[in-house]
Amino acid sequence: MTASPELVQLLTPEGERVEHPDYDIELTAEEVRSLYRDLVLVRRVDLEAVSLQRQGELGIWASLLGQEAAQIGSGRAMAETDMAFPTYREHGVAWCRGVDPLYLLGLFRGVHNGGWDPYEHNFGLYTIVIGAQTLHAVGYAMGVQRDGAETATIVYFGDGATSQGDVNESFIWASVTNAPVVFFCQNNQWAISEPLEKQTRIPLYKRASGFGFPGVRVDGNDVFACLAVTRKALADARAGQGPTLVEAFTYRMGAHTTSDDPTRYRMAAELEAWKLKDPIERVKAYLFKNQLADQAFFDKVDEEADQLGRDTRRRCLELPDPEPVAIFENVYSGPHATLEEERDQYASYLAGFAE
Amino acid sequence: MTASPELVQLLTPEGERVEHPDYDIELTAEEVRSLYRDLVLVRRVDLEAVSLQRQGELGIWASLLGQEAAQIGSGRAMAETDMAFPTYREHGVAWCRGVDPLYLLGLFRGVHNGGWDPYEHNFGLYTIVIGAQTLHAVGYAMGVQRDGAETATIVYFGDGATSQGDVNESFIWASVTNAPVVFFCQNNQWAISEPLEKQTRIPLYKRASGFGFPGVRVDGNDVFACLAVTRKALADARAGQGPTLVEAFTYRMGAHTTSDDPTRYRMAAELEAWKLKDPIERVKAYLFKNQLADQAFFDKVDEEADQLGRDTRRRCLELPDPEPVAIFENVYSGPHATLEEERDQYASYLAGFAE
Amino acid sequence: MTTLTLAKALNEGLRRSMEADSKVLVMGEDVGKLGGVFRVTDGLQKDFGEDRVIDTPLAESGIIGTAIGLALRGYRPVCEIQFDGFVFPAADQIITQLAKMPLRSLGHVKLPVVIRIPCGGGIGAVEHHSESPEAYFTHTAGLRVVACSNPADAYSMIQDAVRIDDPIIFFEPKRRYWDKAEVDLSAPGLPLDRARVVRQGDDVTLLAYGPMVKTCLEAAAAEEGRSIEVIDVRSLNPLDSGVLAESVRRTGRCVVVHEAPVFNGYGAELAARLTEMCFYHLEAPILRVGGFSTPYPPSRLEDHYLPDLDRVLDAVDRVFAY
Amino acid sequence: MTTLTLAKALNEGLRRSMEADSKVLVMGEDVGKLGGVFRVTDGLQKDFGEDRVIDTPLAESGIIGTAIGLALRGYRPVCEIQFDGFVFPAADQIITQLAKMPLRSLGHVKLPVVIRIPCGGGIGAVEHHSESPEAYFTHTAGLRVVACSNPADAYSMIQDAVRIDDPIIFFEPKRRYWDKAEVDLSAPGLPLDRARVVRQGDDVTLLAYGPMVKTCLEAAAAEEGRSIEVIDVRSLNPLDSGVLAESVRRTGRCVVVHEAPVFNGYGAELAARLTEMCFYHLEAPILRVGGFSTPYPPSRLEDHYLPDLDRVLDAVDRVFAY
Ligand SMILES: Cc1ncc(C[n+]2csc(CCOP(=O)(O)OP(=O)(O)O)c2C)c(N)n1
Ligand SMILES: Cc1ncc(C[n+]2csc(CCOP(=O)(O)OP(=O)(O)O)c2C)c(N)n1
Ligand SMILES: [Mg+2]
Ligand SMILES: [Mg+2]
Repeated sequence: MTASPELVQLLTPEGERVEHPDYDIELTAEEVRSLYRDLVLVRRVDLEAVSLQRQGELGIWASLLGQEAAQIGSGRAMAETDMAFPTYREHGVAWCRGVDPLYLLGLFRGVHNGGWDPYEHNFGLYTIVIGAQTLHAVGYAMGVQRDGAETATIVYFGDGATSQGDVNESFIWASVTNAPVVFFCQNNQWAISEPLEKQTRIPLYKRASGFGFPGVRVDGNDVFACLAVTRKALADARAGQGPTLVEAFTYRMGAHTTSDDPTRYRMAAELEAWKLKDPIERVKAYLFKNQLADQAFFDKVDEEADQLGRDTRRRCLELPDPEPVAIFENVYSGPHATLEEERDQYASYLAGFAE
Repeated sequence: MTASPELVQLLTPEGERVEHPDYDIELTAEEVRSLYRDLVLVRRVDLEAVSLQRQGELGIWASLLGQEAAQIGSGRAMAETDMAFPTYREHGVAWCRGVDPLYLLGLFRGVHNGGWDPYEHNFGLYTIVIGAQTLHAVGYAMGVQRDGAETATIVYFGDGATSQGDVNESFIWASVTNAPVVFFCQNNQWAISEPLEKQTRIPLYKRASGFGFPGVRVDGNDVFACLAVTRKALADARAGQGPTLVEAFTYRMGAHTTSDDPTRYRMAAELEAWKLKDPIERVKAYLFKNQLADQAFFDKVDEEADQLGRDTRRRCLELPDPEPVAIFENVYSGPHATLEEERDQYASYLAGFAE
Repeated sequence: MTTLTLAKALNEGLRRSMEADSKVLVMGEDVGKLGGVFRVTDGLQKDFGEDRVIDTPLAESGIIGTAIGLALRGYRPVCEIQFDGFVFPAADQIITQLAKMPLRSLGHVKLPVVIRIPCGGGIGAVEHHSESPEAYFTHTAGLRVVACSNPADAYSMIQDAVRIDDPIIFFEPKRRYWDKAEVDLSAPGLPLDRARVVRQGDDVTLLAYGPMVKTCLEAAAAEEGRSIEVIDVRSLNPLDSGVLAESVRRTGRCVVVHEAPVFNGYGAELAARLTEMCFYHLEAPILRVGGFSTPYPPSRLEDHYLPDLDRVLDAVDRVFAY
Repeated sequence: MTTLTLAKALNEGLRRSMEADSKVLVMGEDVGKLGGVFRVTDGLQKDFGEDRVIDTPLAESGIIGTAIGLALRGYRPVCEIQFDGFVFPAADQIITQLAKMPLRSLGHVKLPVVIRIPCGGGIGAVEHHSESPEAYFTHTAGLRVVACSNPADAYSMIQDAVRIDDPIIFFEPKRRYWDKAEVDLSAPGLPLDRARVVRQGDDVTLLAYGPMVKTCLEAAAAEEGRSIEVIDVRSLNPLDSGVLAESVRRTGRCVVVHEAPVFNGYGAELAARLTEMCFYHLEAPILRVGGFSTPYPPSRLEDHYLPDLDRVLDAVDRVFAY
C-alpha cells in the first residue's frame, strides 16, 4: 500500500503531509496533538486489556492494535448527535464517544454483554454476530429521515463481514432509501485466519458501485485521511446525499483475539512491513518535524497513558460479579410469569445452600 | 426500453434484425422456426394452466406471460450437460430441459412439490423461497470445478430477488471461486406489487461490477439476443472465465400469480406499451418478412399448441391425488423410528374409519 | 358492536395504533399499495403515507434488521412477514439481535417491534405457505409470542402488541382471516398475556391457539358423551399456566392441539409443564394432536396432515381409554 | 486402543471419512490453515488440499447453500459452523432447503450434508459462543440431529454421519473437546440412531446428551442413597425411544438434563413423549433441568445458568419427594 490515485492519503508513514484534490483538511496544532493523544491512550487501554486477559482477568479480548487511526479518525469525524454502530473491536470509536473503557472490559470479562446506554453516547452496543449491525444502522438512518434531523449514522464492519448477506442487504436498503449512513469498513486484511482474497477479488470499496453509491479507499493508518474522508461522508449523509462506503485500508497488527495464534497462518514479514506504517509513529513524526509538540508533550501523554492503564486495570479488578438474579433481569421490559417462577425457584434453591 | 448501448438487442419489436458488435448470432430458418414453436407452445401451456386454475383445478399458478423469450432464449442456449436452477416461474426453461409440464401442474395443483428428477433433466427443483437457489447453483458449479468438467450452471431469479442476502452472497462465492455460473435475472419490472425502484436505484446488471465480474443487460423480449448473450456467458463459464450476470429486461404481462390483482398497483398503460414488444410477435414478423415460414407453418404450430393444451388439461385432470402415506415418504433416505410410528398410528386410525 | 372479519379487525387495530402514536410504522413486502397479500394493511398507506407504511425491498433479514434500527431511533415498527415459511431468512436478526439486545444493553434499550406472521395451513397453497413455526420462537428467550384466533381478540391483541415494549411475534391464523364476528371496538380486551377459557367443560381440557381454537370448539360441540373444556392459550410466551393448570386439575385429562409437527412442537412444552403442575390430578397422560413429523405436505394431502374434528375427538377417546 | 481428546477423535474420524470417499469435503470459516478455531480440522487441508478443505467466505447461509449445491453435484460436504450462535444466518438454507429438498424431489435428491456445530457453554466466552440450539433443529423435519459426548462416540458418530444420505446436524460439546479417553480406532461404533445406557441404575433415570452426559455421570457417582441410571440419548432425531422408555418404566422416575433453556427445549419432547409411553409406571412427573428461559448469560454467571451436579441431584431429590 503506497499512495495511489485510488488510496486517499494525507500523511505519509514518514510523517509528511500530502495533498489530495478531494479531501483537504486544516488541522490546528492543538487538534493534531489531541488526535495523537487519543491514539496513544486507546492503544494503551488495549495493551492493558491484552495483559489483563493473559492474567486471566478477561475471558478474551479483541485487540485494535494497528487500527487506531481508522477508529480515531472516523470517531472524531462524528458530530455529537451522529450515531455509531460498532462491531466488537471499536474500542477507539467507543473512546471518541465517551464510553468508559470499563464497559468494554466488563463485556470481555463476562460481567455483562456491553451494558452502556446507546442513547447517552450515540454509540450502539457491540455486535458480535458479523454484519448484523449494518442493518440496524440503516434502520436508524431511516428513522433520522423521518425525524427530519440533520444526523448521520456510521456503521463499522470488517473485511470479512462484507461477505455476509446482511451487509449487502444493508447496502441495498441504504441505496434505495438514500439513507444518511456511512459504511465504514476496516479492511485489516484478515478475517481470523482468512486473507482478503477469500472474501473478494476486487478492492472492497468498489463494492459500492454495484449498489449505486460512492465508495472510497482511505489509508486506514492515516488519522488525517480517515478524519477527512469520514467527515466528508458524514456531511454528505447529513446533506441528504445518501450513503458512502469508506474502506479504511489497514492491518490487524495483533492476533484476531487473545485466543488466536496468527503464526499458524500468516508470515512474520507481512507484519514487519506494516509496522513501518504505524498509525501513531507518523503523527509523532509530523508533530516533531513541524515543531508542533515538544518532548514534554510526548512525555505527558505517555504518563497520562500509564495512569489510564493503571486505572483501567484497577477498576477492572474491582468489577464485582453480577448477582445470580441478574440472569433474569432485563430480558423483558416488564413482568413475565414464566421467568419469575424460574427466578423464585432458583432463589430458593440457592437459599437452601445458605441454610 | 429501446435499443441503447447498454441493452443488447438483435431483433426489434418490429421484427427487424439488428447487429451488435459483441453478440452476433447466425440462425438457420429451421432454428428460428424452432424457437418460434417453443415460444408459442410454452405460452399455450401457460394459458391452459391459468384456465385450469380459474376452474379450481390448480391451487395457484405463476404465469410466465411476456417472459417467453427470456426463458426460451436462455434455455436453448444451454448445452445438454449444463445445469439450470429455476425459481417457480421457469416453465419455459423447464420446457427446454424436457421436463413434462405435468410436473409443473402437479406442483401447483398440490400433488407434490415438484418431484422431477433433477439429474435426468439437469434442471433443479422449483424454488419458492426467493433467492435460495442461487447459492445451490454456485455450489454445484464449485463441484463442476472439482470434477474438471466443462459444464456451465445457470441460475434464474427475479428483480425482487436481487435484494436477498443469499443472492448477493452467491455473487461473492462465484466471484471468489471464479465458479462457472451464469446468473440470469429476469427483470420483469415487478416483485408482486413492488416496482423495481423498491429494490435498486441503478440498473440491475451493474450490480455485478461491485463484485468484480461482468454484467450485461439484454432485451428480454428478444429471443435471439437472449440466446446469444446466454450462449456467450455459458461458453465463458465453461472456458474458465467465471461468472456473468445477465439481466433480461422484460415485463410480467400477467398477474404475479393467479391470486394477485395487478390493477391494484399498476397502470394499464404500462401493460399496453409492453404489449407492443411482445416476444412472439416479433419472431413471427421476422419469419414472415424474410419468408422463412408460410401460413401453413404458423397454422401447424397453432394446431400443435391447441393439441398440447388439450393434452395438458386432460392429463392434469387425471392426476391422481397422492395416498396419505406419501406424507411420510421421502422425508428421510432410510428408516426413521419416530416417523414410522406416526405413519403406523395414522394408518390404523384411517383403517378405523373403513371398518 | 361491528361485524368484522379477522383480517379487517387486524386492519382496524393497526389503524387505531397508528392514530394513537405517530411513531408506529408498518413495513414489509407489498404492504403499501397492495395492502398486503391478505389485505391486512389495506388502505393504511393511503391514509398514513409512504413514510409510515413502507414497501420494503424483498429481504426479510433486512426488514427485521432495519426495524431494530428504527426502534432504536424511537419508532415502533410493525413488520409483516408475507408467509410463515419466509420468516427464516430473518431468523438471525430475530434470534441473535431482536431477542437479545435489550439484555445486551442492560435494559437501556427497548425494542417494541411487532412481527406479524400469517400462519398455518388449510388454504390449498404451495410449499412454505402453510407452516406453523411458533416453536422456533417460543424457545427463543427475549421474545413474546402470541397467537390470535378470532376477530375480537385480533383487534385488541394487535393493539396491545404494538403498545408493549418487548419484541413480539404475532401469529395470525390465515385460514381464519375471512371468519366474521362481532367486535366491540371500544371495549378493552383481555390482557395480552392471559389465556381464555372459551368453552367450559368438566371431563377433558382441550388446549389450542390460533386456527385450532375453532377446530377444538367444533369438536367440543360435536362430542356427545363428554363435557369438553376448550382453552385458547393466546399467549405462548409468557404462558398463563395457572389458568391452564386449574382446568387440567379439574378435568384430569388434557389434549393439546396445534398444526405444527408434534415433535418438539409447542405442545411438548404444554404437556411437560402441565404434567409437572398437575401430576396427581391426571387420569391419563396429556396427549398431543398436531402435524406429523414431516415437512408440511403438498396441499392435496393437507387435510390428512392437519388436525381436524375427528382427530381431536379420537385423541379425546384415547385420553379416556387410559 | 489410542488415547484421544474428543477434538482429536473427530479429527481422526474426518480423516478416515475423507480417505474412504474422495467426495467428502470439509468447508467452513478458518477450517483450512488454521484447522478451525477448535482445531478439529487440523492438518486436513495440508493432507487433502484446498479443493477438499475449503476456507469459505464469512457467510453461513453461503456455506450451507453452496454445500447443498455441492451435494447435488455428488459431493458430501461436512460444514463447520464456528460457534453455535452463528448458525442462525444459515437457518433459512437449513430449514427451507436442506431439510425439505429430498421430499421436494420425491426422493430423487439425497443431501448428505453434515453440519458440525460446537455447542454449549462453560468456557467463559462472550455472547453467542455458548448456546445450545438443538431444539430449533429437532423440530425441523427432514433433518437428523445427533450429539456426541465422548471421544469414542465422536470418532464413530462423525464417520456414520458422513456416510448417511440424510442431512445431519452434528453437535459437539465444546467444553469437552479436550477430555481424553481410549478410542478403539477399528471397532465399529453403536449405530448412529441408538441411545446408550452409560450407567446402570434402578431408582431413577437421567437422560442427557452432549456435554451434560458427563455432568450426569458425575451426579450419579456422587449420589449416595440412590441408584441412578444414566442414558446418553445420542440421537435426538430420530429418537431411540424404546431404550429410554424401558429404563423409565423400570425406574419409575426420570430427570432430563440439557443446557438449552427448558422452555420448549428438547427436554419438553422427551418429557412429553416418555410420559405418554410410561404413564402408569411413573411415580412422579418427569422433571427437566436446564438453562433458564433467558438468553445465555454473561460468562461470570454461567455456572448459575448451566445445570451442574448439585442442580441435577436437587432434581433427583425432588423427583423422589413426589
Ligand atoms: C455470523 C458470525 N459468524 C462467525 C463469527 C466468528 N467470527 C468472529 S470474528 C470473525 C472474523 C471477522 O473478520 P472481519 O469482518 O474482517 O473483522 P475483524 O475481526 O478482522 O475486525 C469470525 C469469523 C461471528 N462472530 N459471527
Ligand atoms: C423469502 C421469500 N419471501 C417472500 C416470498 C413471497 N414472494 C413470492 S414471489 C415474490 C416476488 C418475487 O419477485 P421477483 O424476484 O421479481 O420474481 P417474479 O415473481 O417477478 O418472477 C414474493 C415477495 C417468497 N417466496 N420468499
Ligand atoms: Mg478483518
Ligand atoms: Mg419480478
